[in-house]
Amino acid sequence: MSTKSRLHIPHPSARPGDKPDFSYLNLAPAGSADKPSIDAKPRDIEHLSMNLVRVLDDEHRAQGEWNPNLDPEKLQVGLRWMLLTRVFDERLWQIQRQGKISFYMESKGEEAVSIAQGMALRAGDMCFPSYRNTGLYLYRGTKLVDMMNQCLSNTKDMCKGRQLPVLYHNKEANLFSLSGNLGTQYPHAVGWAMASAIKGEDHIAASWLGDGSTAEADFHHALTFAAVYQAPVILNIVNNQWAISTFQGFAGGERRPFAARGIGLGIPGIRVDGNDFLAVYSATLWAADRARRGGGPTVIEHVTYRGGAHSTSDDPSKYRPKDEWASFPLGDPIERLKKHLIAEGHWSDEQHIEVIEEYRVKVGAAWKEAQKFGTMTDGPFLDPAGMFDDIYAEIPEHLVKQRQQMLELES
Amino acid sequence: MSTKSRLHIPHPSARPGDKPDFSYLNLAPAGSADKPSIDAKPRDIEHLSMNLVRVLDDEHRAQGEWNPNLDPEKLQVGLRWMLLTRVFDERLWQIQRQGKISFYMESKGEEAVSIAQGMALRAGDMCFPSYRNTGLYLYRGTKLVDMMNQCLSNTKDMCKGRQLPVLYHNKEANLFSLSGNLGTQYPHAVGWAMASAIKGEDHIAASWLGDGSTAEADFHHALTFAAVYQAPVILNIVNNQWAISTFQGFAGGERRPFAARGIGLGIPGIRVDGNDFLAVYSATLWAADRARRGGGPTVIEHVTYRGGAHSTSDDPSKYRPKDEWASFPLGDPIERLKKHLIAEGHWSDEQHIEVIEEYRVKVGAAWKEAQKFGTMTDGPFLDPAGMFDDIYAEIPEHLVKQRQQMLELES
Amino acid sequence: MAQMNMIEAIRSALDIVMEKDPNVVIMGEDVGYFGGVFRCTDGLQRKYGEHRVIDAPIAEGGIIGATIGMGLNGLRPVAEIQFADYIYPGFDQVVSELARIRYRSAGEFFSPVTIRTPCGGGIRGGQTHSQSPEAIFTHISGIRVVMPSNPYDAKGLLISAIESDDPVVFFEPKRIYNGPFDGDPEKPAVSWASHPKGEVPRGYYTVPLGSADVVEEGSELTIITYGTLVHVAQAAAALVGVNAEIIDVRSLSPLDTTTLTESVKKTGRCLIAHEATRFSGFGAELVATVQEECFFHLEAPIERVAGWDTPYPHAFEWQYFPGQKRLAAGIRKVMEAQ
Amino acid sequence: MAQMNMIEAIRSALDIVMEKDPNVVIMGEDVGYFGGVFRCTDGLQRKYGEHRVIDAPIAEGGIIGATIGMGLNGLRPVAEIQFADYIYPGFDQVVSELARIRYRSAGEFFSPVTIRTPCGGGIRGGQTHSQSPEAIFTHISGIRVVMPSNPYDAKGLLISAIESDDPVVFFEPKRIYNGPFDGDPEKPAVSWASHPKGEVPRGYYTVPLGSADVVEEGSELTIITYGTLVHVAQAAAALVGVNAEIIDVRSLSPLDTTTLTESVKKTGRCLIAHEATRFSGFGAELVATVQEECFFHLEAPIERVAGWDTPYPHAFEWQYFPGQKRLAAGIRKVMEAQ
Ligand SMILES: Cc1ncc(C[n+]2csc(CCOP(=O)(O)OP(=O)(O)O)c2C)c(N)n1
Ligand SMILES: Cc1ncc(C[n+]2csc(CCOP(=O)(O)OP(=O)(O)O)c2C)c(N)n1
Ligand SMILES: [Mg+2]
Ligand SMILES: [Mg+2]
Repeated sequence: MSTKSRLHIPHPSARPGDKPDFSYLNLAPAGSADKPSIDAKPRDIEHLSMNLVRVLDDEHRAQGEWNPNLDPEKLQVGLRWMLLTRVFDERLWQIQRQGKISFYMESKGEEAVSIAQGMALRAGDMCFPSYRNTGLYLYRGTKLVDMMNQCLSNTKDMCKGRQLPVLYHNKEANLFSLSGNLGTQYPHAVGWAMASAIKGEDHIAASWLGDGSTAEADFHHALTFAAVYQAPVILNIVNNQWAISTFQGFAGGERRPFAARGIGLGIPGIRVDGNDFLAVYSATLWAADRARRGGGPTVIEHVTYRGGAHSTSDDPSKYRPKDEWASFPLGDPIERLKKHLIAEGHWSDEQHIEVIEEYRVKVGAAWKEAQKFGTMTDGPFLDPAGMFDDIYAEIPEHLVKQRQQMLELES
Repeated sequence: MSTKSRLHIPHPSARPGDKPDFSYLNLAPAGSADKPSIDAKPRDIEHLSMNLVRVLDDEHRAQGEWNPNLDPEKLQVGLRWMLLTRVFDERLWQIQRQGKISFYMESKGEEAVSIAQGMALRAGDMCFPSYRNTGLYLYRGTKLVDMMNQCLSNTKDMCKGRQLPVLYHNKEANLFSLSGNLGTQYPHAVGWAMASAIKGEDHIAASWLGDGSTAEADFHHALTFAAVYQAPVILNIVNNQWAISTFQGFAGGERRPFAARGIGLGIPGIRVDGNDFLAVYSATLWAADRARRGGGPTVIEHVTYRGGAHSTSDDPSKYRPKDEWASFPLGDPIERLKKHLIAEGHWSDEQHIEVIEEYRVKVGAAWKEAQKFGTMTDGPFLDPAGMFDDIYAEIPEHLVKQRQQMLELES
Repeated sequence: MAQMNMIEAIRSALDIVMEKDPNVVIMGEDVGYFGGVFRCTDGLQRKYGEHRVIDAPIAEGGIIGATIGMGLNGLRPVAEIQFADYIYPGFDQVVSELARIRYRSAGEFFSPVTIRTPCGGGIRGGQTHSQSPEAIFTHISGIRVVMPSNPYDAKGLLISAIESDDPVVFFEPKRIYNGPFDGDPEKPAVSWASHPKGEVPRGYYTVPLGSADVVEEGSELTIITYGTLVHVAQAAAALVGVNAEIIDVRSLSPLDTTTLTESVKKTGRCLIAHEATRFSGFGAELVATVQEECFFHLEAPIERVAGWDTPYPHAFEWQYFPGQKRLAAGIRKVMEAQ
Repeated sequence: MAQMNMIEAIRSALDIVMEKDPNVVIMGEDVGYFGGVFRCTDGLQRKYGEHRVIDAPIAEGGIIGATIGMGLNGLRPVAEIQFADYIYPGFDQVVSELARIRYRSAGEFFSPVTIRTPCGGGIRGGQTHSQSPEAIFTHISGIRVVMPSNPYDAKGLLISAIESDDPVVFFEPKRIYNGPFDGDPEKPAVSWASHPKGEVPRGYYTVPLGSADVVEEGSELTIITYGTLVHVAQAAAALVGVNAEIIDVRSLSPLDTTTLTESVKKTGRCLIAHEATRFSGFGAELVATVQEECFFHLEAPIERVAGWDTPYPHAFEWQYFPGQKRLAAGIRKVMEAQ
């Protein structure tokens, strides 16, 4: 075999020990992207997939056409939910480290995606999230204690002990059940949206997946079906630069932004500063309005950074610089919205610390409450007989028999 | 359920009884497309995926930068191979209608794709064709009688009776084995090309699939892997407007040409007049050179028309106008090259008829020959014992036993 | 009552359910304007519109994924996969999603998709148009697997499948679409008109999921089979001249174990037959179940007759196919063993 | 000789084969720079370069499809699928292509891909990180299916798999990556260092594909099993105090029928155990094969002990897992039956 390989291998800009380098991100200044009307032809707005929708500038002021001009109260609400998400994540991470839950995944650094989008969508819109949309579950009203019960697989677990921690669902709140399989929810969102269109309703669907997951077949199926039937759906790609240990270049992100993935099918793409609450909100509202008025699907790429480890099973110091997040040019979505509100005179550092404190207490109280319903080590425990339910609408004979056998063995 | 559905359903421009209408094809005049250098950046040549590379104009003259300036002799060779393909197809179709083979698929109207590309590639380049690349198998030297033996599943069948007619292969000629499953060969081509790059060789790979098949997962996988590793591969999409009964709009072709499918991944796309031998040749050479010099993959969309039925099992008069092909603005690739050669003074109607006659005789003789090795109804017959071979490198015990049982039952 | 072949029976089932429930939609390759390559949906788009009988992109994974989403939004989708050989690109959506949604969401979400797909040999389709992959699906808890053997059952089971809140993979043996086939390739094809189960009520009726059918009562031997082989088994039993009890499994999963084991307990001998390849085929589960329950009643080893462990070769359909001769040999072997 | 756990043994196999044959390449998610989420490829990219140990996009179908193409071009690829639960998106490429290329091209083309994938429970991974889908693959003719139960076999079998011109799906029971597990969740984990099969030659050796291993000789009962359950079976037999012959199938397909049936003919009783769900699990084929060959030697019905026909629930790993108690109950049942 010849030794001169010509295979291109993507390389992250920095590995452990290197200086973080985000020069590969093509960042536009805040306010520079134009905002087309929602009935613009995909062909005429292709540049939005290459550009970057940003509202908050370096002085923390809102700029340009995409400024959603939200009331300060609404922004405070957003900030609070992001903070709650962060506090919740921190606590649950800690709880996992103490061995009280088996596993956890946090969304640190990506809170704006869940909260700003949650606020821009309507309650009747159906969400098909990924495991990094914790904020969405919170914002749409899933109780802290219910989320914790799920992570504990305890007697009040919404999943009846069947799912890994964080794989929540909330039917009432139109939040689909999370899957461990990457990307599988994307075509569901499209099918749901198609059904909405078939029924003549104006609900839309939205789904989320990571940069890495765009390589999966379901991504392609979802985009194709969405384009063919002009399904009213928002297809979010949360580009947090990493997929476990692999840099987004391994998902094909080196040459074109992920937002451009649909343009070959005629699906408009918006590349948005995913850590800019205002920009995310605004882009989502645009895509939602477009979809609702029959304009079909939009791909939104959120440029963000996975602030933490992939999961509690991961150790990112093995494959990326420890301080990479600190150097991320789009910063931290919470800090940015906080500074914006402070700059506008609608928030203060004191308030901020207070709210965090308030949430710590709240989360702590919820944790106390949750433990009452059982933990991995202490009862009450879920009845294992339940593991045979819900496989079919009604339990069939062979499972009745197996349940019987299991109970006999356990007793 | 509300009755007002907002689901978009693609519609072909004409159904049986309607007047054919190809106004949806965005046709550029011959010679209008610019020809970039092979090291052009994908971003700078995106327009090639929207435009249309055409060389032959309405007066049958070669125009513009993409004119490959081929010797008349070479063009005659191309014309002859296209004619042979057509004559072969016609005869085999007839043979199927007579009940002598079980099934057939012709490539009528798409011969330029196989022959011009076959000629533009090098012998060491590996091809992963679709079932509509009959010309490629012929051009690369598969004997007529061998192709017929395959269609007959007879004692000389290269597939030993295992495959449906037309699912040929030719290892020596670097033609991969055809699959009944759509699109599965696409990632193979990419993997083959990656191996070539790994080994530092300059062979490239090429693959073909139809407009309809672009919706399959393998299409996405192939494009993604090709983009990530910059594999030296040409990914051809043969857009013949139909996928059995469904119009290419059902594969997402309504809003953007298929050539644009890779641009979101940074893969350049060339939309080419698939019935223009010169244009196809030229685009292929460009992409092959680019790949060979380390420039990575290219998507080529061939705009053509499926002149015949999908297969012998199909009746297109049920779903499209009978005379649609006759109205196809890009005509018939054979007629067009013929007229070009005649216009240039290198061919004549007489010669043309003569060659057809010669090929009819040749094909007829091959058919006579082939039948000697057995037909569906007349021996010699393949030994059914062979059905247990080649499942594994060596036949395992259980298959020896099953073979034994089968032979006992058959005797 | 009307005379229907299996295609007509399936079409009639679809028609009736669509008429009855506006939430039923059909999606698949070539199912709409064209009416399906096997004509099972012929006329339905004209009757119910393009928004209920939907031509799909060629992406089996997409079809299954999208119909799951529709089902989550209150529709009751019927997906057609053109050939069972092409269901594999959608396999992940079936196993990881369709089969699991109800379970993982503790009953909150479910999607009642029915996947129809023609299986088995019979059109000289070679290795990629002849497969019978049902065994694979029976290993997946959370989906129902059904395969009818005649027009009457096809219609009744399909209506049940679509109306069921469980996902169903519904295999249609294409060899018997137009008429029963007794396994002798030399004989001319017969039509369903001559078969009692070709008499099909025009209106609504159901055949329950999860119940096997005793096609012929007998005392000497139980033949457990399904799909095309039901007819072959009948012919082979007649050929050998054995008084066989022939059971059509119909619902492969969940399985009606009782009907099977009661019969074997009575006859003491058992042959299991299917067209799919033998190794780890569904016959293996049937053998395992029967021997577990009926061991002390068995007078001979349970015999399996199945497709060989090879792909389905174009030239050797008849050598591959477990026809009368092979079944007859199997029957003799079971009858002679002692 | 060295002490190795199963991860180290697998890594050693890869290292040795890569050293020996420059055509061996590895491709998978996180396998390169990072060395794999289970560390099986740790250090190999540093040693053999980025062009031989290749990080892949997250597309299992793409990984299998691309490695097939590499194999067609003379390389000998080892694909890693991060969890067996995620092999389904690549299922079509395995069934329709990898398994069939040699057959359909009458031996002209083949692609010797080995697919490694961790399976089974053991990391509290819930229903999507715990599956054992081996049965499904055993139904596909043209691929070999292997599952080792210890470091020695893992290395020897993996070398054989990679060197084989047949495609192999190589399942690695993740529960025993770090040490044998006897099925009692209450006991502390042991390490391979205490197990004779944790002694692994540093260099090249092979364990042949297609041969089962008699782990323990015995006379009263044959236990046929593989993977993690080999160890559970040993413990359960000891618990019951039965003189069991324990067979580790190792190569599930093609299957070493002789070793299995000879043992059952000798003992007259048989228990079959696996972690995968029971219905249409590989145990069904084992039962069917054994009863076909050994019927007249059997003194009791063959008993299957397996995972329940449910997904693998996060909270109930231990109720789902066929542990010592369940196997012991199965053994008693087989021993008491008459
Ligand atoms: C089908 C499938 N393949 C592989 C995995 C294992 N896995 C879990 S998360 C992950 C990385 C996903 O990266 P990305 O899509 O970028 O999402 P992120 O974690 O960055 O939010 C992988 C490979 C999986 N869960 N499902
Ligand atoms: C995976 C798969 N799904 C479905 C089919 C059935 N089928 C065979 S050809 C065909 C249409 C293909 O259309 P296109 O890709 O445009 O190619 P063309 O026939 O027009 O050349 C279909 C649906 C198949 N062979 N494989
Ligand atoms: Mg990511
Ligand atoms: Mg086509």
